[in-house]
Amino acid sequence: MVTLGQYLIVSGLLFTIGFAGVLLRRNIIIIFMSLELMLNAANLSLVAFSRFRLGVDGMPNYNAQVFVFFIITVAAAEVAVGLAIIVALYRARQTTHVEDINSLKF
Amino acid sequence: MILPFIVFCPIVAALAILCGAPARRTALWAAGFTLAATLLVYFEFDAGRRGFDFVVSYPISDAWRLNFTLGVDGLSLIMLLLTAIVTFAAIWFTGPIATHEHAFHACLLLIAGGALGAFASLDLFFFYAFHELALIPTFLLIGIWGTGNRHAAAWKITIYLATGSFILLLGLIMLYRSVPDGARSFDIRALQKAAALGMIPTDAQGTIFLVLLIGFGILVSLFPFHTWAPEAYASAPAPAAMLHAGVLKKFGLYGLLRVAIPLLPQGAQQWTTLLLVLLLGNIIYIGLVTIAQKRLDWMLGYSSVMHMGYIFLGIASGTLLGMNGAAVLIFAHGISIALLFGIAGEIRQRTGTLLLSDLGGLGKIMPRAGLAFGLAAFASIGLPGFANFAGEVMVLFGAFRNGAEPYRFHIFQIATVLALWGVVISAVYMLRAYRKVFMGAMPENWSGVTDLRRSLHVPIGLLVAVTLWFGFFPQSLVRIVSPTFKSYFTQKP
Amino acid sequence: MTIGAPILEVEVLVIGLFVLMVEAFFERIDKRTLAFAAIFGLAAVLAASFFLAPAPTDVATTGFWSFYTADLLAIFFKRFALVTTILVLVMMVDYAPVVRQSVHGTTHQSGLGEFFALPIFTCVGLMWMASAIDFVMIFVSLELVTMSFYVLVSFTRRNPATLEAGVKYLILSALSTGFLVYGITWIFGVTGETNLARVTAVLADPALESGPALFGMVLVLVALGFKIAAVPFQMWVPDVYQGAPTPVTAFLSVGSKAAGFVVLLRVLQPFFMMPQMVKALTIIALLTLLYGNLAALPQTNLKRLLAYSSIAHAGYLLIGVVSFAGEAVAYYLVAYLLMTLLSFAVLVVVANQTGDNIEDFSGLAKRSPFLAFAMLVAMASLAGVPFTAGFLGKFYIFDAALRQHQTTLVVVGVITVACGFYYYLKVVRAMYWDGSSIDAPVPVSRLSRVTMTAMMVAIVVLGVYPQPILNALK
Amino acid sequence: MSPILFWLFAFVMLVFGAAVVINRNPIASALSLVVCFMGLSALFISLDAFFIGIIQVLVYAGAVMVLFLFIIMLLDLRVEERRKINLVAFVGGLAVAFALFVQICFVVDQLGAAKQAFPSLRAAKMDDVHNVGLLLFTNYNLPFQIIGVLVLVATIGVVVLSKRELR
Repeated sequence: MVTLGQYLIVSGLLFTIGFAGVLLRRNIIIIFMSLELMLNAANLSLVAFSRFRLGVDGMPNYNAQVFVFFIITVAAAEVAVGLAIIVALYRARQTTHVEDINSLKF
Repeated sequence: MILPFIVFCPIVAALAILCGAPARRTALWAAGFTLAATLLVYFEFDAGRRGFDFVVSYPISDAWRLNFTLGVDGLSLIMLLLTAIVTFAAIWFTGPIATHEHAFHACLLLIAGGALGAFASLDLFFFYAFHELALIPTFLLIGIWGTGNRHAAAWKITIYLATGSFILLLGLIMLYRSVPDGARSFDIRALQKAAALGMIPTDAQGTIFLVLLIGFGILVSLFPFHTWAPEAYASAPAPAAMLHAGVLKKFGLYGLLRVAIPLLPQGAQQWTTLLLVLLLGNIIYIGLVTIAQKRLDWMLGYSSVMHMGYIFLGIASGTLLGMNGAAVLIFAHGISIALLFGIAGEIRQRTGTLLLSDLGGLGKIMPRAGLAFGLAAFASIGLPGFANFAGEVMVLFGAFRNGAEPYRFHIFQIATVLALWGVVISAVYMLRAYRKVFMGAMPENWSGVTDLRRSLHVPIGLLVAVTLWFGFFPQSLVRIVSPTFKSYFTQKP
Repeated sequence: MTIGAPILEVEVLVIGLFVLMVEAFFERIDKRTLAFAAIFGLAAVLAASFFLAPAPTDVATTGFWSFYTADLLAIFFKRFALVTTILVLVMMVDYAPVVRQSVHGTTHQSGLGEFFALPIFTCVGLMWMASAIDFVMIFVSLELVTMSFYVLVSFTRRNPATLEAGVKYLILSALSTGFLVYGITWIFGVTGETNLARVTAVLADPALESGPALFGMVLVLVALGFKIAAVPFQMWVPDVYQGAPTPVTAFLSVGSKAAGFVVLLRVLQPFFMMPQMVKALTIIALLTLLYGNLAALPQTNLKRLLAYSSIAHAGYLLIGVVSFAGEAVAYYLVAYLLMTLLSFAVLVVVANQTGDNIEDFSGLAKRSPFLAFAMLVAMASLAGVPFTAGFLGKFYIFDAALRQHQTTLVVVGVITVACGFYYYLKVVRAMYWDGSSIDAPVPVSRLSRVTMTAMMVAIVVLGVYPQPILNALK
Repeated sequence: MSPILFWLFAFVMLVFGAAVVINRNPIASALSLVVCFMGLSALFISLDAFFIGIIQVLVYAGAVMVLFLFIIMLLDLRVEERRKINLVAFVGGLAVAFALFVQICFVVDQLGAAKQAFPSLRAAKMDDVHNVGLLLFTNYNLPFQIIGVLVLVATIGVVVLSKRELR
């Protein structure tokens, strides 16, 4: 049988992949996708907790699923605003590269 | 209500000046009123009295038991008197200022107000806060109107004093915290009561005293922390140097006498040896450095650092005589150094230099300046007849007497003997400076130099009269301060 | 007459919607009247906050009051958010010409309406955040605030520096959101609860393995570290502060930071019995103090200087947090609000004429004695000169730290205060010592003049008489 | 759900998740992200969270991905030219990420409940749309309203940021 731990490890791995993407990639769009991976990794953990740690009524803990719903909504809104900013940046600077946006220095 | 008037008169005047009141006139009137009010307190004060008089108190924060409390005893009274006199003289000495005249007078008055507030406060919080009030005005005074390497000097004094103040703040909070909860207060009287009941544990006293000693030490230019002083005084405009060297610097000494010594007697004993070594550094090492100075303003700056050593010796002596001497010397030194800086400022204004090798022969064309400078220099050396002499004698006797044994020299006796040499050293540099400036051949191009303007007779006369008066009648000071110090000794269990 | 605390947010929300509607349907009006209307409305809400009906004190198990509390801390920070927003709106009116230059649209005032409306929505978010006692509520209100800051930071999008700031803020905030969510997930996974009170109750059980919950808490702390600009999560701060429109920078440095600290105070409560937590926070506080103050020393741009100074102040605030002194933190935040917003207000006005480098302030004492004096007060307070609120704040913080025997923190704190004197006085030096090639006086609008005077008075009064703030928390 | 299916979907999700990060072509990354989210939604369904699984497909594959692809096309982003990688930063980043993963493994190991196999549900009939919806509109009403304000702010933001400029 599959255990809670296995779900958590898989989700942790996804979170790590996303985090590594943020750290290592220099393309802002891909960084943004990696951030989505991190959020979804958290969602997977939440749903796993909701299924494995049943509520008092013996059914999944739906509080966690509501939280997942909120996270998905926020993530979608974040993507919309984020892409708008990235488009504005591209219009002004013709780049989506992190290394190109360093006119502000220490 | 007279104490709040004394404290806030200069501060309100400073605000008025910033808002557009005529600068010099307002400042002078404010200083005059302050002086008059202080003299009133001085004559009203009942010298036999123990504890504080003229107390007024306004609650600030219940949670902290914080009150804005003003009051005077003998010790704070002579500090107030010193401040009022020197402020009056410094503002009178201020000539026409080329730029931002309003701001200049406002800064001077703020420094004076800060000093008066610190000396009159019975609450540690305001005692500290008022002193800090002077920090930014000092920075501006030196930075805007200073001479020479003013920018570096302004930075140095500000950073040094800020650091010292915050170390001091730590010490004060630690002191506040060391008292058990029920008796905890910022009120000096309450703290004294707690200390008399032995509520401040001995092991805590050592640490707190050290923190306070370093904090106050930086403010008074105790030996290894002194480097800000000469540079700042050399660069500051004369009235600022008069106020700072004459009055504000004494805050640290006042703090030691008011807070550290009476509240932490065991802590003080633990660090006496360290203090003795450091103060000998002030007297001997700085004294020798002073002799080597090539500029008059630097020499005066160093001399003021050096004389702090004597006052520290009086404080460290732990005897009534020594502490009385320290108090008298604080007063006397404030007066004499203010006069010296004032005259030096006038000379710089006329000749454009204070390099000793360039100066000479000014005694012929500036006889009044020469006379005033000579008197101040004699006072500073400690010639009999001046208040400084009385102070130094009392300090030295007091220190010598501490722990005296018939057959061998105790550390205090050794220190006293070494400190005596300081008198010789100060005689050397003061007389040498006088000779170089006022005697000998005068450079030709200075034939147009004029003597001090006649109106300056007032502040100079005031300063000289005060130092002579208390030189001949030192007991009028001792009578006032000694009840305070006596209470320190009777409190000990 | 009294009203319920949740009404306050609704009122502010209505003001925001009103501004938005008017902006959309009335094109001809002067958009600045919208800002005045908003300021007036928020002031009314602020006044209303003093007539609150008492809220239920015990935490409900479900429903509205299990997410929302109206305790003293919450009310206090609601007022805090309102005051901040009002002051930021005043600044935004002064800043309007710059917005016009960089957002070209069909009419000459296009974009201004949104510029005034967004801070109001941010304010709602901040107010909800102050009341949040459930991780879900914390998450959504925090995201509301973050979302509006995304837009505000990149608002003047013609300016490449602003866009860069926007992108940096976007990526790092989104990253911190990721950590926040994952952290909450773990805390939920261990305790099965999101309500803070119930999390505390579950965690108090010694049989529970606390390791995973602690891991979750560390992740939440990382996320909050981004919000309050604590080292090592501060790397976005200087660039974003310098690039963002100045009023937004001010809002970010006060509003966002204060909200972060409220949440921090609330969230830490279940975890404070764990010594690891205190140790970790102590180290973060030390690093923040040192980095903020040392990196501020060589700065030549005032906005950037204030960015580092805001990191430094986060360090002092963290000392308060580590010393369990919520009251001291609240007082310090008020002082921080006044002095930071005052310096930004002066900065906005002066930067309109010259620029935002420190050398642009040269000779300000001649060009505008009023502005120079206001800046002097702000800088003195930031540095910690007595008789200003900034000093009393530091005093409280150091006192709290000494009470908890946090000697290292106090020693480092004192050393860094001396650094602070150096870089704040650099600004004073420019204004008063240095001459300037420009002699033209700086125009100050009457509204700004009144606001700045009020802030100066508040700084001095609170520096001498802190009782009003302390009473508000008792 | 059988372990084989779990591992299959987990594998798909992780491999394509990694592909998002590794691909140098943004379009390929975006498409990998879609597949990754498909695998994720299958995992959701394996956890009996049908509603969330469907929302996941609808919102991410349906809306977010389209937005990403649209923007990538709009900006005409090509395969990025190979840039010089800062080796120290690269290795450092990798190490930090790895450390995070090791930490997560430790924490999972510490969690007693992690060894727990699937608990059986009391009722066989799953009505999770109903349950989630009910919670959303009753208990979670306040956060739900706040999300509404958040979406409003996001809408304003997108309009403000991408309004056409007059040149």
